[in-house]
Amino acid sequence: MASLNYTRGDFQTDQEVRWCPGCGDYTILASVQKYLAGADMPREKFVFVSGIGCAARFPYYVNTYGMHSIHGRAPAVATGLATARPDLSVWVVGGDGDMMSIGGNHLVHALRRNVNLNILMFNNQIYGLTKGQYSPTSEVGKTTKSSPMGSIDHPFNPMSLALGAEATFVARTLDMDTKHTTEILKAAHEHKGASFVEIYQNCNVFNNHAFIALTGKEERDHNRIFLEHGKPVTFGPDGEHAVILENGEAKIVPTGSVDGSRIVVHDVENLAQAFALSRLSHSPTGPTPLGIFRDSPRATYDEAVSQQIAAAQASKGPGDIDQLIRSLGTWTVG
Amino acid sequence: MASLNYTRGDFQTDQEVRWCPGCGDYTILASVQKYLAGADMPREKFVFVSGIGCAARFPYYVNTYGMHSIHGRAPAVATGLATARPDLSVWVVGGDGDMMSIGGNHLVHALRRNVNLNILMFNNQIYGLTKGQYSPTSEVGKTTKSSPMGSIDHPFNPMSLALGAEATFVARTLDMDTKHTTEILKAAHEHKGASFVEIYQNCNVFNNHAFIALTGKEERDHNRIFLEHGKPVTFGPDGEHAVILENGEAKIVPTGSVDGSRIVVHDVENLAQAFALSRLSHSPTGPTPLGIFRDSPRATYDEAVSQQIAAAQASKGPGDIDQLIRSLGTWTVG
Amino acid sequence: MAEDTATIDETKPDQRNRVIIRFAGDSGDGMQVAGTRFTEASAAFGNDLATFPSFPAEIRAPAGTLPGVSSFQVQIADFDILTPGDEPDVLVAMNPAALKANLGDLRPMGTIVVNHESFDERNLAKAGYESDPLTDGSLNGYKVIEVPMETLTKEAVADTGVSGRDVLRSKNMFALGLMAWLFSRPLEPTETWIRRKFAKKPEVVAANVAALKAGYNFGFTTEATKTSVVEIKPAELPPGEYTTISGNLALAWGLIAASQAAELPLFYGSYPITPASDVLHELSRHKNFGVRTFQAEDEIAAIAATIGAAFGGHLAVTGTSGPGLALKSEALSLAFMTELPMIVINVQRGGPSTGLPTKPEQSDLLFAMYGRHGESPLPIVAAASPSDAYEVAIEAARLALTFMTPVIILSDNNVATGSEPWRLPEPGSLPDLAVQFATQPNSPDGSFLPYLRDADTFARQWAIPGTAGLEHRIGGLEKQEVTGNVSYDPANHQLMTDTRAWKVTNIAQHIPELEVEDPDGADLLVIGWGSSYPAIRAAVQNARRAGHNVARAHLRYLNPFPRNLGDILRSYDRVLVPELNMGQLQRLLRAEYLVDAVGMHKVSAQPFKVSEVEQKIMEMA
Amino acid sequence: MAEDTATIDETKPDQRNRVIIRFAGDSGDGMQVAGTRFTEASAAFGNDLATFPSFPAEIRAPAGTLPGVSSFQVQIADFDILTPGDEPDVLVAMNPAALKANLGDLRPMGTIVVNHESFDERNLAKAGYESDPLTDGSLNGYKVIEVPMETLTKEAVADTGVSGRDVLRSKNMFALGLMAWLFSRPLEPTETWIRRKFAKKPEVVAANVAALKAGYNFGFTTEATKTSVVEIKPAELPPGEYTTISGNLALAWGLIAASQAAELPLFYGSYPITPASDVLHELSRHKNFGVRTFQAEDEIAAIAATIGAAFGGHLAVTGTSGPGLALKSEALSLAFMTELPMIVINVQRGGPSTGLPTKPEQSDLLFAMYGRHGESPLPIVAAASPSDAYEVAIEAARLALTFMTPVIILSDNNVATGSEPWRLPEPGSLPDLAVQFATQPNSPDGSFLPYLRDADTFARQWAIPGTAGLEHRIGGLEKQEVTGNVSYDPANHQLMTDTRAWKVTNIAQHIPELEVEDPDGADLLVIGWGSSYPAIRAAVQNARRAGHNVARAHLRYLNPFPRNLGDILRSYDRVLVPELNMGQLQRLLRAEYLVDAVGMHKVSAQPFKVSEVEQKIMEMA
Ligand SMILES: Cc1ncc(C[n+]2csc(CCOP(=O)(O)OP(=O)(O)O)c2C)c(N)n1
Ligand SMILES: Cc1ncc(C[n+]2csc(CCOP(=O)(O)OP(=O)(O)O)c2C)c(N)n1
Ligand code: SF4
Ligand code: SF4
Ligand SMILES: [Mg+2]
Ligand SMILES: [Mg+2]
Repeated sequence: MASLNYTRGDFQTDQEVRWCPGCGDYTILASVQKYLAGADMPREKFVFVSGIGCAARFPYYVNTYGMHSIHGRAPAVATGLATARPDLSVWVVGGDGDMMSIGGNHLVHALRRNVNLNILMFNNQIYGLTKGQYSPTSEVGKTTKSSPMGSIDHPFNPMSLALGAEATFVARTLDMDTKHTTEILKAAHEHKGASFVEIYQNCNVFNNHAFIALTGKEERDHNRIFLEHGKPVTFGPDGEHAVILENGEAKIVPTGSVDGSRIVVHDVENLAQAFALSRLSHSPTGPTPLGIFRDSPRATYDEAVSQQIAAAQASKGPGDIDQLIRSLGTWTVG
Repeated sequence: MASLNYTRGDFQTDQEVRWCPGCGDYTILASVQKYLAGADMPREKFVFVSGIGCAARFPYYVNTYGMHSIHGRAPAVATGLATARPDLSVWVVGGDGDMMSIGGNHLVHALRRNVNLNILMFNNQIYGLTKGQYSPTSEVGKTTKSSPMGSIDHPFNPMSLALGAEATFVARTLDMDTKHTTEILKAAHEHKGASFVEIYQNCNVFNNHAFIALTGKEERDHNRIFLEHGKPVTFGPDGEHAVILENGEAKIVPTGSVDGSRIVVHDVENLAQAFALSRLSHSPTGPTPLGIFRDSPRATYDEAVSQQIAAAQASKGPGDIDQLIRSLGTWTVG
Repeated sequence: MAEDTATIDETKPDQRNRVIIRFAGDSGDGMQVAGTRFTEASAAFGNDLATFPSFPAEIRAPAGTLPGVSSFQVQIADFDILTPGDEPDVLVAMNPAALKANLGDLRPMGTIVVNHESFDERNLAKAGYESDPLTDGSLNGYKVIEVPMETLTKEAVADTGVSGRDVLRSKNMFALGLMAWLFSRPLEPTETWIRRKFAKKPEVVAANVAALKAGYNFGFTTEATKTSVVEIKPAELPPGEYTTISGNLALAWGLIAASQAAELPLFYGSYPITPASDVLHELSRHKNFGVRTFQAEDEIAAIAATIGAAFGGHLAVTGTSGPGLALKSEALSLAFMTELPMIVINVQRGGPSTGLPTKPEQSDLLFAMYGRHGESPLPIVAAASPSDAYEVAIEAARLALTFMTPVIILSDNNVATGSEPWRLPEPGSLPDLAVQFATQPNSPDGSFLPYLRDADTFARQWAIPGTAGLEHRIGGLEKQEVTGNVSYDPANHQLMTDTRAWKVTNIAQHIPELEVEDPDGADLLVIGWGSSYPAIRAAVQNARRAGHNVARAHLRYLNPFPRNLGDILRSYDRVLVPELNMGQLQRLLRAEYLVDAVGMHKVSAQPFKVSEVEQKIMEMA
Repeated sequence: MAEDTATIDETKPDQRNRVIIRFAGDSGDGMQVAGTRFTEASAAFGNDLATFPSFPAEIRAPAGTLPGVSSFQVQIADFDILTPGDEPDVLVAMNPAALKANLGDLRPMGTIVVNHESFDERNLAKAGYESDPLTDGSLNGYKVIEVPMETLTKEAVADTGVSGRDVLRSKNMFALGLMAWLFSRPLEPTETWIRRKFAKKPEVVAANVAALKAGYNFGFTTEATKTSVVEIKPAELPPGEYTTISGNLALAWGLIAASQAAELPLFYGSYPITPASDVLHELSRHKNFGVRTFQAEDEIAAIAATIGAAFGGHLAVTGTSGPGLALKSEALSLAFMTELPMIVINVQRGGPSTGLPTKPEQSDLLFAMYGRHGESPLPIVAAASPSDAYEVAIEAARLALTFMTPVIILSDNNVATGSEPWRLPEPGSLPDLAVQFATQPNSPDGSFLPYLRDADTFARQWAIPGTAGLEHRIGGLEKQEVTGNVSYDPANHQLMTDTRAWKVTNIAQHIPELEVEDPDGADLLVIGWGSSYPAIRAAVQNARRAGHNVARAHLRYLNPFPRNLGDILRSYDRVLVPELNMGQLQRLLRAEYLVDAVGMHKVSAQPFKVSEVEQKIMEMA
């Protein structure tokens, strides 16, 4: 496809990548660089904006334009950039603390406004850079430096929160599954408007094996529920588990135990159903949906801004400063 | 009931109430004062914390303890107070801008932590105090001082957002309907944990008639969908409209047109269904659910804090500073 | 009146504060009563007054028509006056006819308090309006306060027992109450009068008092402010084409002008806050200039988005008031570190905390100077008057774009809501602020070095996303000189800190020297900044007339200071620094130049009175 | 070493920076190599060194056992040394046996870098540990950096082609890399060595280099810091009971002590940030003292919650570093306005923006002074050394509770992560900070007046929710004196502004006068604040030994200044102010007292070296 034949190398920088060996961030970086190389878009059109955290070091390693901004503010910085420059492809990268703790408000506002951004949240369910405190996605009871007796904060379910904010594109993937990650990156990039992608990312130093249920050889096939538009939601090595709705709630049942017609057929345009599916898991310790929960079109913020400008210019003309400053009426002396 | 026989007057202050005549805030103030008088709780136990805005002037008019804090931070101030003083009944009051714009993050975090607060959001879908700019709940296309060509911000649906944040108590009521307001206040107060109550409030100066569909003599009976736990969701003067679920989505149908068993039976413990119901309306211009969407128990933050302290004291004893500073081992000179 | 300093005629230094108000409505609207009551309340306040009532010629002019309009004008001043004045500063218009009949007299930029509920088709027609003046833009030249007086009055008197025609009778009291808020008149005298007058009818008393208070509270609740206007006789102005402008408008227009001069689209990220909101409102009306306004979720998002837009190559601006500037502090430090050009506007109000949102104060100067963690000096310019705000906006843009740095503009309530005649720049006289984005690699090896600096300005190059071959990353961690890579090298941190500081210090070489007005070799220098300008200037002139030798200077640049400031200060025996704070510029001057600058401090929700400054000068001269 | 100022022996002013490091592991772990390489790299760095290798006695001691432990100790200094030193400051322990065998020698508060993956049952047993020292609290007295060295090394060398036993062989290079980060050693010498040594085996070269860099990057990525320790010979300390304490621990304990002294529960609202996080970590471990720690969603929520807790009657504290203080600015202004007692801790780091998170700097002083909109002066105290932080915390609490005001504590990276011997206060010697909550109405008419003030301290009363009859409302709008009702009255705003300022100024009457150390009547005064204390003190002593007369003073109180400071400054011809910023205290002194204080400025990610301060003193003495 790519008429611009980039290789991954074109998207690598001369900066030494400084994550811990084995950190899930490496895998994600590779997936993103590979995707960009094949995205058939001039490199200079890409901008990566991040906050602060291990994940947020990301822009230094991607040879595009980038800003390593401040903790939590990346979605807001990116909103300004995307609004000013609708011609760019603006990506936001940050950790679960960066985006859901200090940056939670900017995130939900960027989602509701549907600014044309691709937001990647590397969720390792921990504060990595500050050496291991619990985060807004850490499970209750987690003992960390700041919660020696166990965390008492009920965590967010990022999918539920994003859907509650009416994000138009909501998806989840896994660092290890580079193929799936790439599919999701592609869909997110192609979606016009705010795309929110949660990427489960293993922090092998401060929260190792957090996602073992989805990555472990034995466990993974039993726990990965892949959501595919138009397909019935079943999973398990032999599709032996199925998801049905009961009073609007998603339930897992043995596939055989119910009439096939009762099995949920995934519909990325159905917000309520997507929300129900997001409730199937909380912390990813059991069966967990992966894939695109929602992908539904809505006017984007940056487009609307440009349209109003165009409309104003069409009706009033380009604007003349000398006229403007005289618009309140003038009088002459001498 | 009330063994403490307060009257509304006991909860009024000597400060002149300074909202615009006819402002919905007056009605809400009255409802709250009346409820408090009958709540059978010593007046000094109540604390009202607010941010900034017309709504946020509330504490000055309620003769309890109160703090008129700063814009958007009331839920955080209240979190600290409730955590330090679980013996108090802490109420948070603010407008849609105060709580969903600048204060959005503190709100969702207070909700997920389930801090024992009663949060009242007066939603007039406008910035009143600053004289009429659109707010995060204003409808798209609204022309205001800051959106002369119409707002392009897709608004939040406060119920959906709160449910997405897994609030344990989520309800909506209407300034004019004092009876309903009082019921909701009571339920919110009785709920242990964070109670989020959206109160549609008419700003007759900058956004008059925003809720006419729910208050107008002709319209209201056709548009108010009262949610009651355990009851089928029907509405209309003669209950001629009913709500059913189709692939998890709530739909309004003629009551007669469907088998009664298909009509949604409201269940305040069913999060997914509550979310589906929250999607029935966006801006309250048509049929709109009112009442308690969700009321489901979960450990509260302040309790958990106290429990850990109790546990620590039980296991380690009350704590002795002289021992603590020697706990790393000491050595003696001379 | 005290709030009205701007109404000092600088060309007649002996003149004092004055304002002219006209109540106009249908003959049935009780405007004569409202006017008289306002007059009485002011008299009780110790003002000098002159009034001018005017009634419909015909005894029974049809309601709502021009002939039916009745009005009452009063001029109030803190000095002897003889006439009710010519052009009202404030017009209360109860219906379309009242507006139409009186608008012609209202001074440019004057304030109109209008009962917009009366502007229905019928009344508009009766008044002979083809289109609704409230919406067709024909009132752009004025500050309009729209009030639904009928609804609010009805609601206010609802429980007082009055009914029928009596209900709306109290409308005039509502209007009176609102004026009392705007001009800080006491309500008591009027209340007493009402009680006496309607002693027989308790419900009427209740209704009128309720309406009166409702009007006052409406002003309070909605943080209502009026524009105050500087009166200058044409004869005393230099020849030229003039308009009358308020500070917030001038600021907005100056930004648009700057974006035209720089040939960059304008991005304005802001969150509403009194008294800065009008800049957002005004800019949002001019999308045809390519202006993008972003109403953010809070002030942090506003400045963050502005940083994003600056990175994207726009003339990026964020505006707020004190509490908002506090929230921007951390992100402003990032903007400083990334050395992107942008403008941060702080329209100061009474602090601390929520403070006195509608009152003037200059108490954010030290905050602007030092309100960031770490060593992060920024250029600061301040507007001296409404029209000056236009120039200041353009100059701030010049500094930001030339030196690749955020620049802080300090305005305040007086400048923002005050108005004055403005001699318009010649058409086509915009300065050339055109910028050169980087288009080529700037290193031998063909790579782009984001922190390679211009030898003269120390500015780094502005390479915007979308430019092939110049891909680079910036951020908040300390970075290596030239390459901009993250660097923990000790020596580099010192070097970068010195360079960033030097870049700002060096701006002193690129701004005009300070001019001192010292006609007759004085020993005393009075120096000020921002909106205390008119009061200081008038006071100095008065002092000179009184035979004292006084020098005067005004600082537009607060950081860096003009390069000759030290010499100037040292050349005077005494230096007086009047400011609406507890001595902030004073501290800066003392620390920088070790001169024993004497402060004149005031934070009492009011601008300086000419007389108080004058008196202080007398003491020191 | 430069990072290690704290290792100045103040009692032997001629002594300089030094540190002792011991690498310990199984004989198979390559500790000798790691040690030698570190030594070489340091030599290349121009340090003086002395080393002490120690091998297992038995040739074939079983792996993982105590006899099998091999270690290499090196002392590095920037002055001549003769011995490898006694107690290591840092111990690298590759397995339980290595830890057990060497822990005894490690100095109190020393740093342990441990490969925690080797702490499985088998190895613990072999080493003769009953319980896991990493979890049973027996290492509380040390700064432990747990590193999964095996996983990380495996991962690091994954693509280098090495396999089998060779994989983990590179572990020692990982350890070496991490030490290189902690002590800012260059990696190059080691890399060169590796390439030469394994020239024949490219994959081994690749593996070792990869591991080396991985170790270095691990330090970088996780913002790893070590504790630096002040060595003081027992003989030179005043008699008493001692422990060795780091600044963050001392701060945490001081807060607990203060809450005990005040008989108030402690509330700590914070959001993690380097280098302040350890205060949160430590406090969260002491819930049995009734301590409530709240890890907020951000710094704004942290201080907001702290304000709520203060309103509720707790000893409320919030702690952060520069960027976090910036975010707290607006809320701190509310705390100031509501006049609630609380403590705000700022553990300063290298700024601006994200800056240099792990490096020391004193560049937030002016920010602490002026970092709020409006006129909002706050008391500021600073910690001079790790143990001083304990006292400072208690003193800050005293001021907050006595004067009903927020108080800012300035600490910094040096104080926070440095350690020193601390002479423990006598058991039961806590001061009495007990507070009296209001319990009764304080007005004749039986109402409660929240802003009625104490005549001596100007403090208002603290009436906490739950107290019947004292219901009241506070907030951020300006309020009427005494009643606390919202007030727009001009005179009242001036009065309240003056009162709030005066309340802080007046604290000078309630703190000790400044003491000057001036043995022999000097003309030159060297004055400092915060963590530059040890360097200044040592430098002054050196200068005196060199025969110069130099006076020295240290400011714990930055606002208000001690009441005698002006007289002191004026009594010296020359005043030198060394600080790790570009002259912030210097500016305050100049503005306040008009003395020509000379600054000595440094922001290069390092504390002062005694020698540089000494030299500057020589120049001026
Ligand atoms: C204003 C501010 N507050 C706090 C910090 C400290 N800090 C840096 S990153 C971070 C959170 C890191 O967690 P996350 O966002 O999940 O990223 P990760 O390191 O896990 O990838 C914190 C608290 C900061 N840099 N700035
Ligand atoms: C930090 C800060 N930013 C902005 C403001 C200005 N401001 C005060 S209230 C408000 C919003 C009011 O709207 P809402 O919260 O909906 O309350 P309402 O007046 O409608 O009841 C704004 C923007 C402020 N006081 N402080
Ligand atoms: S700390 Fe965790 S998240 Fe950060 S780089 Fe290391 S492994 Fe990755
Ligand atoms: S502006 Fe609107 S919300 Fe505010 S007091 Fe008036 S009517 Fe109520
Ligand atoms: Mg994380
Ligand atoms: Mg509102």
